[in-house]
Amino acid sequence: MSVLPFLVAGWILLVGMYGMVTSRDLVHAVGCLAVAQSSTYVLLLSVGFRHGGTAPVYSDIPTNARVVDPVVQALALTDVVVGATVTALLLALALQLQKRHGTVDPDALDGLRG
Amino acid sequence: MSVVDLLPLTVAIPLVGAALLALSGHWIRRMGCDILTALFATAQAAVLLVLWLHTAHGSPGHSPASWVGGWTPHRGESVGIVLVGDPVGVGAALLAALLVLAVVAYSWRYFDEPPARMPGTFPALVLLFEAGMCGFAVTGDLFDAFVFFELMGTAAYALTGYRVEDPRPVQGALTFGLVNSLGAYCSLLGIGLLYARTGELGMAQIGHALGAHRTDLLTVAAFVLVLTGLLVKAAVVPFHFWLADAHAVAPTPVCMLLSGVMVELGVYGAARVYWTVFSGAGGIPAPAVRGVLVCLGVVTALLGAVMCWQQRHLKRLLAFSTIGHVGLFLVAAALLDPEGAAGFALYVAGHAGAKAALFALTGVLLDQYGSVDVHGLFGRAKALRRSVGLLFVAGGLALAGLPPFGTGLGKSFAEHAAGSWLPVLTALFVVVSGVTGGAVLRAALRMFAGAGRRPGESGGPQTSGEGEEPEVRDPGRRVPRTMIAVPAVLLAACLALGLAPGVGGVFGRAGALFVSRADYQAAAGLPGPGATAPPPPLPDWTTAGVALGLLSTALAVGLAAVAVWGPARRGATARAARRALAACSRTLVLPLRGLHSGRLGDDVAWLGAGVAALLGAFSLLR
Amino acid sequence: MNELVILPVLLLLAAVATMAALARDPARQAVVLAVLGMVLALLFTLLQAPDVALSQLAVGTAVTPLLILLTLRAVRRDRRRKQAEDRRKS
Amino acid sequence: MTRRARTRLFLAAAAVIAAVFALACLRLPPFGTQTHPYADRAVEATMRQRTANTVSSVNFDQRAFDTLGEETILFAAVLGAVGLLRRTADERRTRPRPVAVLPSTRLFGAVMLPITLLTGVYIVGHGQLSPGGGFQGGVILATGVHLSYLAADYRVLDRLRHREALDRADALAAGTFAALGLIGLGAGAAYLQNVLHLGTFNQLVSGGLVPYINAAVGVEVATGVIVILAHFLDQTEEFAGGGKGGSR
Repeated sequence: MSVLPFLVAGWILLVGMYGMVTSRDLVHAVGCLAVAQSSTYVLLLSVGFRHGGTAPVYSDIPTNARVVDPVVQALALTDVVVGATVTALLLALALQLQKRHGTVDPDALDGLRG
Repeated sequence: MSVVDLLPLTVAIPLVGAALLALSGHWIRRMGCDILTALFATAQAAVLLVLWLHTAHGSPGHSPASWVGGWTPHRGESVGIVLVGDPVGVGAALLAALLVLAVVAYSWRYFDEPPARMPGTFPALVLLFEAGMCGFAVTGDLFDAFVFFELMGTAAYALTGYRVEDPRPVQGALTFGLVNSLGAYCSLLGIGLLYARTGELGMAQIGHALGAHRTDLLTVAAFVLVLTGLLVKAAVVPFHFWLADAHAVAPTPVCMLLSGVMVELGVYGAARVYWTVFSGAGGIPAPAVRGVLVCLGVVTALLGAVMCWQQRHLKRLLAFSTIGHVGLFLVAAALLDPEGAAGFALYVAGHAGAKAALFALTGVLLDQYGSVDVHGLFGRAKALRRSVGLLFVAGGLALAGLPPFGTGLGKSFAEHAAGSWLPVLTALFVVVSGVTGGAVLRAALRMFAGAGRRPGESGGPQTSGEGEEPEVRDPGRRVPRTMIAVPAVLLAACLALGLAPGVGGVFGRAGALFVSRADYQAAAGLPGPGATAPPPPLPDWTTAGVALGLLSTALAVGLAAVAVWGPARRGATARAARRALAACSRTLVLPLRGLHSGRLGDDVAWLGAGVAALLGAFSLLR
Repeated sequence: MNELVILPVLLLLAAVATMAALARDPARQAVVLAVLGMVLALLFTLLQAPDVALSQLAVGTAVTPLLILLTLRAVRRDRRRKQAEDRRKS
Repeated sequence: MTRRARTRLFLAAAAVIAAVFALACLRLPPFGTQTHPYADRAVEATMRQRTANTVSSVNFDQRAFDTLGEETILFAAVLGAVGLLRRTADERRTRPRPVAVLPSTRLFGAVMLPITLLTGVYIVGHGQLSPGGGFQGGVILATGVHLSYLAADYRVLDRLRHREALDRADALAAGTFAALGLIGLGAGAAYLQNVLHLGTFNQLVSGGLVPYINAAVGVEVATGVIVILAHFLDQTEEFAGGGKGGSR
């Protein structure tokens, strides 16, 4: 149990990468990138967890309560935003690729080689 | 408040500029957008110049630093983010700012047809790109570095794919975005591992806290993962596949920024992270880092040079020459000594001028002839021989390291440092700069002079530069003056960098501070010994440096001449040489070119292989 | 009590992530991604991170899958149009 | 590389990565450890800054520079997506067909729209006190607006979202965040320094600069997400033509 969350994070990264390697559709590859990214949230929040800690919001708990790490939560929050925006941008590119190239299959694109 | 408190402004100025452009672009039209962009780019460059003058000529004690939000440390501990103003960091930001200024001037009349509803989009993205690069260069906090790394990336993907009318930029930008983002997420995982071990995010603080632990597989995994994103950005083999695809197709002004400074920031980041985080107790031992990274650098440099020689697509040729030079930069930075760091910094600065100028001149060709294919342009650019041709040759010579260009001086520093560690590395510097410079000269001879035979069609996978969508709609127009003036100024700057007295002293000091862990820790508020003894200033030019610079230039000229006029030579020896070359090309070069398939799956698989190889190497050598 | 639930949620997360990466059809993948977003939000709640859970719920289950579905719809529309053009030509 | 060779290369690499990563995880402090030095300092600083939600304090005060970068990424992505999905010269705009909507759906939308918008505003507004904040509330606001797509049809939504105004609001909010930081410099302190009156702990206006930055982020996220969604919707509804058809 004490290492399982970290192992799960590593596993998610690798399956996300596997999806990208074998992808036949660039929209699908963007989705796999989003999967790979969720590994970072899992790792960060698991690192910040504290046994017996509550959420670090002091509006309804005493100010001396034991809380989990707020810093990693802030980092994960930033990370979520970054991931969403990058995904949107990449999807816009994939969409344009279909319109210009007529395909989103990475193995059918031969414009750039050698 | 002191001068160093201007550091956060290096992010805020371009950001406010971009917001104003997006806000008012609709009303102030093209001209207004250009003026506004120029204004903010100038302000940014001015601020960085002030900061650089403040930091480069020495301040008492340690390098200056600024805590954003005023969260100054209390007994070495803080909750805020520190920006460190050491000469190399501020210098990197200054280089980015100057190059952006050049790009703004260059694209003043570049895109004739901005998208109707939003003339401010392109310059706004350029300013955001600048904010990302400057923030990344000066931050002293690992997570903050990730954020600015992503900002740099996001703006760069959008800029690369900006010409949606042409299918290839979109493809290049998408691969660029996917691979770089994946690399960045690997870095973030590494940052998470470091946070778990040390409970800190500041680079100096993590480095300090690592000292309480032994070097184990966790340290190795964190180091390799953090390095992955940076090496992807730096396009080091085998993480380099995206680069040529993106640089070959991006709009010319964007190419200037990508090749001139963004890629080099990857090497800078890797070196910075090593020195501040992993160079002390509980980090990664120096011999392992030196061995592995110098090896990677050598492979990258050789691959870049070989692939560069093979290209007929001019932008792709320049892109592979960037890979070759990045290999040299990595070797210089990975020597882990002050002279190597000084050489790295100076070489990058000189290379930025030369490479940006060459891309800018390629933009002129694209503007005039609607093609960047060397074979297609054979002899067609004669009319531009006097202006563009001469500058192009000068750029090629600068790339080859001809004294007194700044590239030559940087190369001589790096060469000297590398040669005193392993003499054979001197040859690497000469060969790689010679081959890449030679490829540029060969292209110049063919395009501007129509020299030699018209090159025939070769087999194998390749990207021709035909059928490019012109970036401007009016191919018959005269070359705008700024499009010639900007590359001329860039080359002049490269020359000035090599001729200015005392360059060796300034860069020698910058290099020494860059590799001084004590200085960085003191700047970040940790108790410690602080300033180190000032290093002996490096000599500006040495006989050996000049001789090696001339040697690599001679190699470049010779290679170009042989390539252009060689095929027409008669005689048994010439025939035998041609046969040998053809055999060599079949067995070695063709498979190598085949690997550059431009396919996403291959790129990601190689990324995984690279991470695995680095993990294996550092686990064994730790 | 919370911490006992974390274990099965983690295993569920690993399974859903694997499904999302292996789903070959992008439209199906979008749906699995929405489920993945929900599982992540659940895990974050258990890890006492309501802020992150909330944004993950908004982004992971709503915005990202929606964007993917919209992209697919535009891609399919474009594909149909190109096929129609090809047929007209031939 | 053939697809099979590529997959094999990756699987071999993945095996090595998995092995080293797993061994590295064994060296991590166990899950749920009590030692979090940075966290303890951050909580202490939060109390001094009188911000009840520690995460908001870290995001908008202690590490506000990260958030500035993050919002800039959002801004860049919005600009980039708008630029990439622009109507090119070879595309023409078609009017979408009006779609019949069931009365019950319309009622659902009419009821849900104000509720979601209110929830969004509440979540933005209470960011410094309770879980939530500019980002989460902004996304909810943006999604709320798109409920009208379900409820009515695309043309209603189009009227609801004034493109140029939203674009500009997004830029304005991004610029405001950067400019708010200058208050600190102007007051002779550091950039983004929280020099405003801190207020009372656990009150709506507490934490000094935090609620203002929070509001700017809320506006930026809401408008940014709406603009992005709008451009993607356009692609499915409006544009036809363009492209060269097939690869070259």
